[in-house]
Amino acid sequence: MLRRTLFGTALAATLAAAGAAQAQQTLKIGVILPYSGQFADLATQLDNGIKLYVQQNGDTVAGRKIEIVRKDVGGIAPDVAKRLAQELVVRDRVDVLAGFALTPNAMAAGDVSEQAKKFMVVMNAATSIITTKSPFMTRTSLTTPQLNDTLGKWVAKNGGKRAFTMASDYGPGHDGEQAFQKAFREAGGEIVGAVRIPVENPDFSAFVQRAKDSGADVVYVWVPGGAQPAALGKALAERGLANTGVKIVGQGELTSEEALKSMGDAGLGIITAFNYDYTHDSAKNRDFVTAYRRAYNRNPDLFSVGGYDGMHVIYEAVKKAAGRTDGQVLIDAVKGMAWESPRGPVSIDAETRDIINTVYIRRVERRNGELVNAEIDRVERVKDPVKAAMR
Amino acid sequence: MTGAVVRPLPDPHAFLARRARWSAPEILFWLSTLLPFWLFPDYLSLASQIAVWALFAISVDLILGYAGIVTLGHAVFFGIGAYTAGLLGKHGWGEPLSGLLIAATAAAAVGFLISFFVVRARHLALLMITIGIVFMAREAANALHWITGGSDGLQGIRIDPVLGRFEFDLWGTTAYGYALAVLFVAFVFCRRLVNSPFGLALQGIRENPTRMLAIGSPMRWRLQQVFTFSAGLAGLAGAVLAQTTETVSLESLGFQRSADVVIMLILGGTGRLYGGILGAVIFLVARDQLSDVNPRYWYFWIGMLLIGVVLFMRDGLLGGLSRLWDRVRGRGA
Amino acid sequence: MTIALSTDGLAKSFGSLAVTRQVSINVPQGGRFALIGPNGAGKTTLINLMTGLLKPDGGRILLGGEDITAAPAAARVKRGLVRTFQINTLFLNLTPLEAVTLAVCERRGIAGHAWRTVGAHRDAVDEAFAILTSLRLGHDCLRLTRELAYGQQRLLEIALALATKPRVLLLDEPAAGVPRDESAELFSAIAALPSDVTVLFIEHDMNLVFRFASRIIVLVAGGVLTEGTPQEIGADPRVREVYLGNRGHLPATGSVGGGHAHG
Amino acid sequence: MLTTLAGVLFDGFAYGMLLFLMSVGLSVTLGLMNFTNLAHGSFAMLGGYVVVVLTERAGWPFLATLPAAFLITAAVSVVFERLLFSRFYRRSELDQVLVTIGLVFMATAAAAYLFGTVQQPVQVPSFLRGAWNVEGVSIGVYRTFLIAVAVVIAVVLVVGLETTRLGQQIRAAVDNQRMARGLGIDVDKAFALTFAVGSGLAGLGGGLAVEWVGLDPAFGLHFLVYVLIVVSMGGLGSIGGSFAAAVLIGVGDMACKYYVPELGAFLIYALMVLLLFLRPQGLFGRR
Repeated sequence: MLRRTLFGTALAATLAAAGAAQAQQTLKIGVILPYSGQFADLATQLDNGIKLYVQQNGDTVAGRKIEIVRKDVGGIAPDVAKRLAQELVVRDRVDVLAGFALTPNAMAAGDVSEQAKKFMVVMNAATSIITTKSPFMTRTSLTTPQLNDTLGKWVAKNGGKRAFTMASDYGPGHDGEQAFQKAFREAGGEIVGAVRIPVENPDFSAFVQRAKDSGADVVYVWVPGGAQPAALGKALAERGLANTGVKIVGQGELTSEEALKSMGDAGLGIITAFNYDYTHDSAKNRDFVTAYRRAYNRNPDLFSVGGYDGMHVIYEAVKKAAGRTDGQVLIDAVKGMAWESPRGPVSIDAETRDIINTVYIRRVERRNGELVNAEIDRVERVKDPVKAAMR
Repeated sequence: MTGAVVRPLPDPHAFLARRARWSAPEILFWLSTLLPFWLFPDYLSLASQIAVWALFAISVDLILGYAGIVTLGHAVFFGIGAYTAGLLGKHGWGEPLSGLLIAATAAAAVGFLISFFVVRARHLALLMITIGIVFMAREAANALHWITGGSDGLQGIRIDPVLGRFEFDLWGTTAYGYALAVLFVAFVFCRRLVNSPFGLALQGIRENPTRMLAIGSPMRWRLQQVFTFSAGLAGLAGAVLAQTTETVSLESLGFQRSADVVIMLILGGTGRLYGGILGAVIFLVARDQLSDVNPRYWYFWIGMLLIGVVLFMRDGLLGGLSRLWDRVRGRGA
Repeated sequence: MTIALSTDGLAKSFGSLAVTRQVSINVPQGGRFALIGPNGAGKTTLINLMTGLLKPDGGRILLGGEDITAAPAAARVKRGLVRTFQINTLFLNLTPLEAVTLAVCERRGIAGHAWRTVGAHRDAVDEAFAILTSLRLGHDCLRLTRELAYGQQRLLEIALALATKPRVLLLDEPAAGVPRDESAELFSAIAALPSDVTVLFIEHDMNLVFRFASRIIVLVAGGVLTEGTPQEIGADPRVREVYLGNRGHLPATGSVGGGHAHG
Repeated sequence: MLTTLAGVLFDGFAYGMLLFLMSVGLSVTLGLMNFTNLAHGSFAMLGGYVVVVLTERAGWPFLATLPAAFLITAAVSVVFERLLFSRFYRRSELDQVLVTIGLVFMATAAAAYLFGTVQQPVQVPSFLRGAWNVEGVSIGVYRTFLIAVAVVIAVVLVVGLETTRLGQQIRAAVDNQRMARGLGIDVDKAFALTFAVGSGLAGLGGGLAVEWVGLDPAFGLHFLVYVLIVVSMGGLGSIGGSFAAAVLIGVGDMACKYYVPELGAFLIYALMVLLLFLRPQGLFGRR
């Protein structure tokens, strides 16, 4: 461990020297995202957020011209992610590592950030512990427990007594399920049943039937975005679960724009916790959505905001550091930073370097003929509960 | 056969010795693998992963190219090797070389068990059994997430410096040296194997199983032996990747990895050991370059390359090259 | 005289079609037996049954008095029951030297050795080369099998069989498709085998059959019609009728005439 | 308890029918023509995009887009068959696998380029939505519709192959190419037609699947594995076999999820490996 640290210091010194030679020239940002493969759409939206920010705020900050180097990691592939991060550092000599849609990739690249003392901005990956991998890392998206812990408390407080949970059987699903169950129990609720769903699951009828048979008054769902929310919605509609007065609750991806389109009226009444929706009512967000639509002909989502805010953090940190780019300076500049995001007021926790933001509780309603997530409640300044409990 | 000229009989020993001898291009090739240290010091991480994939491709070549067993499930053994090495590193056994051996042994042991299922089947059933096994392995690894870390990947792997001296660094210098050394040693073993009577028997099975029965060969046993050895090699490759990157994910035993390695092997050419190495170089360099040009649609060009090679070069790029070489030499003579 | 190979009531059907009916034959050690019969008589099926490529529905197969009915194909080869194929069954992308060396190695039980090179097993290579030379394949044994002339490939079939040191050799039309002058040569090579090797061969060329066989078994519609010396068979009117039809006459032993009964 | 079982059986059967529609074409081309076409799932994806584009952008009614999905996919597949695949009929299985996998890569990238990586929603007419409640068992309308389509297709295929002149020609061409040519049958045409019908069915299946399982560029690869499981378990070239295997997988999958969800997809793969180990030719295979 000692050797590792010594080595890291020597390395960082070399790189800093190399960086200094380049100072006043470009600010290189290496972005690692799954541009191809099954997570490609997520990467597209996130990258759009990055591009829009640069477009709106100019490509020069603190006298340095921004240059973005994009690398495709192709999916969940920490070995590739780590290699790309290494290459970005040693070959492309980037000043900042950014992007990171998926937890394993972010964790692997975290090693590089720590070793090379590089500022790293996680713009999506949502597992709590990621930010503990490197002291030079911050996050501008959210953590899964942040949303689900809040949701569990809220549901218990608002009349839910007996909950059935169903979650995708992999890391993020487990995180969400556990956070919800813990919070729900602590707030006085009872978990009457739980089921874990295979990750690649095209049909939900059997699980919805189980939930229905369990006699719960709340059904909590955690599924990844993509094809699954729509498929789930259809199963819910066919089983007529909503008609029986059971509340369906979950994390925001469940009722994303695309999911609502293909769910149709089956989605009505679903309650979700999330940190952003394009319908959020604020001047900042209206401008953001308008600009985003003009540029990319679709609505932004949480990934877009993660990328957009991630760039904001980089710009502001570099400004504050007056163009210096070594990891310690930039991470210090970020600690405690607060700003107005399209999602509302957000800040970076000075201790954990993780995001603090508002969690909105939304219900699917029909407005002007369209299904939208209408905000019905909000919890402000939510920190990641896992790291809060660690201390 | 007029009998007027008495042709001298050829010397079989000289012929076989020539076959087994290291040729000048081979020696040159292996010397050239050292060039990246000086020519492309910025690309050593990539080079180390190419060496890992090359080793993996060679393991597949032994069973596909030499013994004729088509598999789309070999990542199972790659993954077992990777997880074994990773788990050792995570739980305090950071010494890399012994970790490699343990990982390869574990993969070979599982390979031996699975060989009973594989050597009986042929055609579509064989393909589907190998695919089925790789999906089962992935499901199992996800279900055992308290051991494997599930979809978050195995975290907290710490590997000691190689031989107590060479630490794995950011530039990938140690990683490449290490991966290259393992590749070379494994290659020497494989090279001896394919030039041995056992290697001849494997080619016999590929060429004509009926004839192998007629000369009394215990074919299934031979196939099981080579499958086990190949599984061990794949495990070795997985272990090197886990050690040099200090990370393992579920995808290391996924279907995609199984398919990619076969594609590399086909691109390079089967049944020649070097085909796997060439294929790994082409695939990964092409991927690196294409995805830099366009991170989103590079798979299109990989697909096109694959179709082109299968369509026009039936024995891969190496086969095409060697035919070209023969023609040039034939004209010269 | 010891019996090298015998079958007892051997039977095999494919669906409703009985291709082998109660075949009982005895071949003494050192015998040179011919198996003849019209196309579709079940000659190749009989060889497939005896060598274990097919499983019989009934009956027994004995090799040197031991029951091998249930033994796997490779085990029968190990005990000295070896065959050649009517249709070339060779390793097209290996050289004859490699192919025969492989067969020698399998027999010697060293084909599982994976560390020393083939060339390092000098004895095996020498033995393989000697077999190839004895069948006049020595000059071409370093070319790929696929490049050999057809007649040479037929010889290689025999070379591969010899490399296993057979006690009983079953030859399925060894000269099929070989020009007449070469086929006699080929049979001379067979005739030159050690006298303790038992040979059972299928052949359509009656010249060759009558020249090289000590006894002839006639198979018709899956069953044994008759068995006897060449003279007896040549004089048997039933054989004449079912096998040769009324097209020709059976040649006297070793004389000209006859020819391919079927094209 | 019984109503639960009935519900699981119905949903499993419907899911099986979806798999049957997507895989029967591959069973036909693989079994009759001996061509291992891994791009079959990509043809299903094409059918899906036809349905989405025609309903969402051109405003066609959903039911009218289904024949279009069949025809357009069939037409596109014939182009590939004539230009590319026909060169591989005599090549090894591995070559076939690789060339079609190459095509899958290209199709995936092309779909991402043309339609974006986003999930494509499709709106089915209201009379196909919702569910009936029969004795406490929820019977999805769309699922019933799927079952009906699949059963009709199965009957048409069996009758078509057994009784029509074209069906006889195809079977003759497959059994003995040379003899079929001698009888004046255009073998190339018969193969092209078979391939078109097989792929067209995949397109139809893909079009019908969007409503249930969604559509994105990864669709082709995602369903390929399920399709291959159905085909290999059913036995090559056996329409009845594909039907039976699809029902088995559909019901088995659904029942596993309901009763033993912790085992996930593991059981399906284990079932397949075991079956193919014991019966490599599949349930109803001839070889």
